[in-house]
Amino acid sequence: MIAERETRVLNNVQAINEALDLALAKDPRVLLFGEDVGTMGGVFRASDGLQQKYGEKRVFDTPLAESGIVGFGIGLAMAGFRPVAEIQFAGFLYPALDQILSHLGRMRHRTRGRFTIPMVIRAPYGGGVKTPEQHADSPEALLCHTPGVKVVIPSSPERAKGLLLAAIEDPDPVFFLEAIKLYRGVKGMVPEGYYTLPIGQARVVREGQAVSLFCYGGMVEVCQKAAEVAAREGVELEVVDLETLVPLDTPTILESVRKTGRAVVVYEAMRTGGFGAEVAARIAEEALDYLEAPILRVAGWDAPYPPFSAVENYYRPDAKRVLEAVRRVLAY
Amino acid sequence: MIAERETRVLNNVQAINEALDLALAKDPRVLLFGEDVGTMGGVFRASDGLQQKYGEKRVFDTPLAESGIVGFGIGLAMAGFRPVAEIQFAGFLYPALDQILSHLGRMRHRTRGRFTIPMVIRAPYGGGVKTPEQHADSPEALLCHTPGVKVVIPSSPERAKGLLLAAIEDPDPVFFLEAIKLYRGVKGMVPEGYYTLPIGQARVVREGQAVSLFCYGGMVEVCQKAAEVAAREGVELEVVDLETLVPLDTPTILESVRKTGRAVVVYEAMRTGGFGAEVAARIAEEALDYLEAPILRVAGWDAPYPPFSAVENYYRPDAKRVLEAVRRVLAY
Amino acid sequence: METVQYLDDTGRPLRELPFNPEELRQGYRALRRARHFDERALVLQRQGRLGVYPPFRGQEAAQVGVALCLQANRDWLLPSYRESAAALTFGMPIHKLILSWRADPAGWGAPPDVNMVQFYIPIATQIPQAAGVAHALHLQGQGAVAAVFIGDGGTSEGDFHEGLNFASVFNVPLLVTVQNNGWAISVPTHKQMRVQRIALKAQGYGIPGVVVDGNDLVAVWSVAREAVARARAGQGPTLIEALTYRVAPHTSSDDPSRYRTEEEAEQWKQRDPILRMKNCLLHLGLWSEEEEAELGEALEAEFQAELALADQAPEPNPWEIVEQVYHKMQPDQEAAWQYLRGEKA
Amino acid sequence: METVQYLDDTGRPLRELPFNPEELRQGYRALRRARHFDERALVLQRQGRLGVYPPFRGQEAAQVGVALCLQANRDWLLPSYRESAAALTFGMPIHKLILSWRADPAGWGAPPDVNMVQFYIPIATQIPQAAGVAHALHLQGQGAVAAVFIGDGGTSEGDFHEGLNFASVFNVPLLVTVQNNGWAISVPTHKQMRVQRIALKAQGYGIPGVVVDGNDLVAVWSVAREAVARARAGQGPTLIEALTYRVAPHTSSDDPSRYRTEEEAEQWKQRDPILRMKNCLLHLGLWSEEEEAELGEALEAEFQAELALADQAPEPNPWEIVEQVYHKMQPDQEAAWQYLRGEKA
Ligand SMILES: Cc1ncc(C[n+]2csc(CCOP(=O)(O)OP(=O)(O)O)c2C)c(N)n1
Ligand SMILES: Cc1ncc(C[n+]2csc(CCOP(=O)(O)OP(=O)(O)O)c2C)c(N)n1
Ligand SMILES: [Mg+2]
Ligand SMILES: [Mg+2]
Repeated sequence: MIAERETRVLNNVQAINEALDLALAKDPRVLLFGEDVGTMGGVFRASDGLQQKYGEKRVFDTPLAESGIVGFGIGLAMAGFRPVAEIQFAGFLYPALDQILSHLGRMRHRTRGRFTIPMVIRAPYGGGVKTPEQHADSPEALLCHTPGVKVVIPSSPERAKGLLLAAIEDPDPVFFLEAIKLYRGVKGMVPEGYYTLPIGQARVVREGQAVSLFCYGGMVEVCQKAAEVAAREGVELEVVDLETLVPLDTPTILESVRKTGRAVVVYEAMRTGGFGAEVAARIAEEALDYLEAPILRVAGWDAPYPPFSAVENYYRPDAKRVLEAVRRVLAY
Repeated sequence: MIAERETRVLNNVQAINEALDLALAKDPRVLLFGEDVGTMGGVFRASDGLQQKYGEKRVFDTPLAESGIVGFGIGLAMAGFRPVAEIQFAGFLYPALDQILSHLGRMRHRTRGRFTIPMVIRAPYGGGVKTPEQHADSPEALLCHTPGVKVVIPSSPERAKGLLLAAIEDPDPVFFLEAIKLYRGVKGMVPEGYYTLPIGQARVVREGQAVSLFCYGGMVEVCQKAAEVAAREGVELEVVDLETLVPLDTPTILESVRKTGRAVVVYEAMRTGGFGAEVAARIAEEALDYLEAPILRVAGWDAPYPPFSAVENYYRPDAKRVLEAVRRVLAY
Repeated sequence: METVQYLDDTGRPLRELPFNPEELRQGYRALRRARHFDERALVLQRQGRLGVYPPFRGQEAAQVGVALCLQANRDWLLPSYRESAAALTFGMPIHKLILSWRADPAGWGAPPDVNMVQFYIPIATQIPQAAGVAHALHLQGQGAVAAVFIGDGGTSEGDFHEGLNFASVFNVPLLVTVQNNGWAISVPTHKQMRVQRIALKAQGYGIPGVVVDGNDLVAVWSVAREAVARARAGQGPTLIEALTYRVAPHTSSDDPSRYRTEEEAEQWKQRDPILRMKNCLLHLGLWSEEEEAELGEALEAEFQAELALADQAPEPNPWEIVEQVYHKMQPDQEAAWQYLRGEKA
Repeated sequence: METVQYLDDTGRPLRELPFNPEELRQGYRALRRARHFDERALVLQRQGRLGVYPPFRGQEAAQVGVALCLQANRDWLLPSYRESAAALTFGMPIHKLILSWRADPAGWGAPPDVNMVQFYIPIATQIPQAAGVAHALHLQGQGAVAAVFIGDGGTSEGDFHEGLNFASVFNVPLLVTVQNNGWAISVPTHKQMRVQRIALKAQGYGIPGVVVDGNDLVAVWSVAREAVARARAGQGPTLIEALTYRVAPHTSSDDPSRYRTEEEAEQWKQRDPILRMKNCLLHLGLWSEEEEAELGEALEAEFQAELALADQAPEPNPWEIVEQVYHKMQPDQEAAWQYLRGEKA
């Protein structure tokens, strides 16, 4: 069905803006808010033009307070709205973690379904564009260790649009993390009109027999680049875009490992305790017999993301480091 | 040296109280504070009698604000003190996560060592004693994914005392999580006087050839119990108390796996994204060839810790569930 | 700041009361009902038939006075653990409250016609949420209001500040009642804040702040009624500081002798809100000891009937642990559910 | 609330100035030095020789006035990203500032005799930390004070509240200066808070709150001097609201035309703090255009010398990423370090 639609080339910000626009048009319960979301249309312009179009009641600026933003959204959601909040950078989710860990994902459970939180929290995350301190953080692992929330990280404009619309329709709280590097760095054909894509499914974005690369968000293009280089040498890498981290599509991961026998997990957050550890642990738990080599992780180092652009590319995994891991598992 | 000292039987709270007392006596820079820490001596009595002994300047109550407590401590530490803060329950660390993630572990890095945070944050954690909502949370994975902090979780009075004194001496921020279940539930011989135990070392607390159980804090007694039951059936389990989660003592973990060929990781936090995933990932990365069975995890379910006592024992791993996993890896 | 008061310490009216006789009698009955619940709950707790229980003895007027102004199926209540009296008066069935403090999930969801969010355990998180609920009510345009409670200690948390700021910026229909009961567990108010009156903080948000004698039902009720009327009329939030005292321990696990004197509690017992209201009614000739006895019996009968209901609730099943985590069970919960049903090896 | 002012909008003294001529000249030079830095920094930024840079044009007096009251090797400064002028005046060498905004780690650590914590990027976290630093200074008993800055937007964060509460409860020697520049990126102050004056918030903490014309160096300086004296004397914290305006964009990446009018900025340019102070000196006969020219040259010479120093700093090495994470490298950092040194396969 989506395949039949007209498509246009959009970048990720445009695709997200379009999804927000369509959601506001479709459902009067949808409200958009956050710091600089209204008049300015967001620091990355994700909500550009939407306040003008839908008015200040539906699209509005909030005070500079992330816990307030999330708590306010929880209240709006409990009382019948469909809040879509923007946190300006994922590294600024931290002041809101109490609301997130204590209530966002627990409200349904602690009220036995009497109150639910159909809320979406969008936040740009990750590095690669020389941002200041804390502006390149990748805190997805913290969110994934929170009961009752979903975590979605798209890697292309088409996916971003459909997944964001699905997230807004979802009856549970969804984190929607958007790789800053891909905002304008990636363009793609995007179907027109309203469509949703399923949350909870991983995608094989490139098939291969040699090694499975598991990745998401900003690391998908890095892995695809690595796969292209490897292909030139005759090595076919399989690239699996996890897309939804929670609930994780374990079957697709296992299927890929069963086929290739080799797994490399790639993420840009700091290595220890990163979400890639969960992926590795699931493979080690359920596909051990198929493994022909250790499960390697290529990740950020156990250090703050370096705000000095000169060396950020040594922190953030790139195709070179992915290929080193690939060589190691192949040589094993 | 410690072996030569007089010992007495203490429970964990008493051991911790003794460590705090000794630290206050030894180093005038040590300050103790938190909610109800002063007059009342803490809700678990960990600082009982210390305000009377050292005065209100050294041991004091703070306003009810965890971000304030941690931020205040960071300031005290930067300016030359050795703050030891208590957060009343680990589930109430959440409001402080911004201070923790943004600064506690990053200050040394972001000032190139000009300012450092020799601070200890103590918090009771975990379940097993029928506490209200959020009072049984185990958020260690969040802390372990924070650059620049150390995370220590003792499992016996002797270890608690020596590790807490080491934490207070440590030039970097240390989280010291104390299993509520063990506060009065476990007693042991504790050497008198001042001694420290090394941070960063795992301990084999029971040797065995069949399966390695990796655990920490409140799960150590659960694993030891499982090992006793298994021993009666002639199966010798090795129990490794990780004790320090960050920096993790990977060599001891790998050595154990190389010996037994089988690993079960046990933790009471929710399974997805728990610290056990990191342990499993490291084994899958560095000891694959020695594995004779999948690495299993026995953990809390992906749901909030149930505050209704009637079923908490179905959430929190017990010897029965550990033994089920042991049987699975042995039958593999 | 002036403290709003209608009754003197013995209960004698200081001036004309802004409620009619039937209202005053209704208010007293609500107070007595709350006290009755608290007393019975403590007994249940001692019998091991309740979990940790946070009593509210001494604070009945502060809670009941606000709840009397609300309609359960229209307005919203976001209480902290201390507000069983507000919950009860608002319309939460007693058996639900018992189950709730039994930590039985059957007690967690308010009935469909009672807009009460389950008691908040982490301190202050309810304030921004209440601002959000109130903003929703405002957008829905039905003149409904939200009411939220917090303690003196709770005002120190960042969420108190952020919530009040959101509430004031969006001018939402919200009552924020701070029960200043002098203590946050063992920490006295003067170590919690330097300011003498919490209501002064309202000035930092550009909203009205009122100090009220929290042990004077008439005073709390009338202040709350005005605030609710203002809120319904679109005039925004109000901060109410109710000066009161927690006569009982912090919770059933607490030992107040570790931090405060018996005399202090004794002094406050003299200002008991129920005694004061009863004396007020007696003074006005609106109440008799016969009615008192009848009321006592009726409350006991009600409580026992509700207790029986609560006791009938089945024990929670282990697999409920992973239910209601998502609207539809996801694979990881499903696997756990299967295990907990004993269907997995 | 009254706004403390010493100079009228053109710079003419409204009353007797509480500083002697040499002080006034020193103050002006500090202002000019700050402006010079800001202008040069923006040029460097446009040349690609600086990272994202947050200019402070228009806010010099609000920062310099406070910093002039502090001693770098005794007192402490905890600035947000906006406070390069305060940092400079406090004693941070220009080359360090350049390196810092170049996001070069060589710029991050203040010299041993300058107690400045690296610019804070997350909003408001510095406030509780400053309370802690100030409490430490108090305990150390040397009469030192801490000074912390925040913006109007920053006051909405919970940490602002928690920090002020701690500061007031522990009565610490702290100056909290809020630079109310009318905007938090694109959000105007009236959407940020309902209250007209941020200094009113001080009443909620029981501490003095002062509103000052933030473009009037004499006013800021004198208010800060009093607050510092109070703090040194053990009389606790002060909240200073400096009314000012960010004439420049939020940062070098911002486009203010998306949210505000050119006229607004133009009006504020008329009240330029440097112009006002210069006019004040000229009016008092304490300054000449010759001195002005000399000062300009001296500042440029200083800047160029410092820039040369900054440019000499070696490029950061990749392995520095994992250095200074712990006092001693731990195994995971060690492994990364080895890899980054290229010594690992
Ligand atoms: C975020 C958080 N921190 C700490 C606690 C532990 N705690 C529970 S009640 C309490 C004191 C609350 O005092 P106050 O707000 O005055 O309310 P009161 O109990 O007096 O009604 C504390 C510290 C908590 N529940 N949540
Ligand atoms: C916790 C946090 N949230 C959001 C941001 C993004 N941000 C940077 S500056 C800014 C506006 C700050 O406004 P204000 O406090 O008035 O200071 P000003 O920039 O005007 O000096 C925002 C929202 C941040 N740095 N930290
Ligand atoms: Mg209280
Ligand atoms: Mg501003």
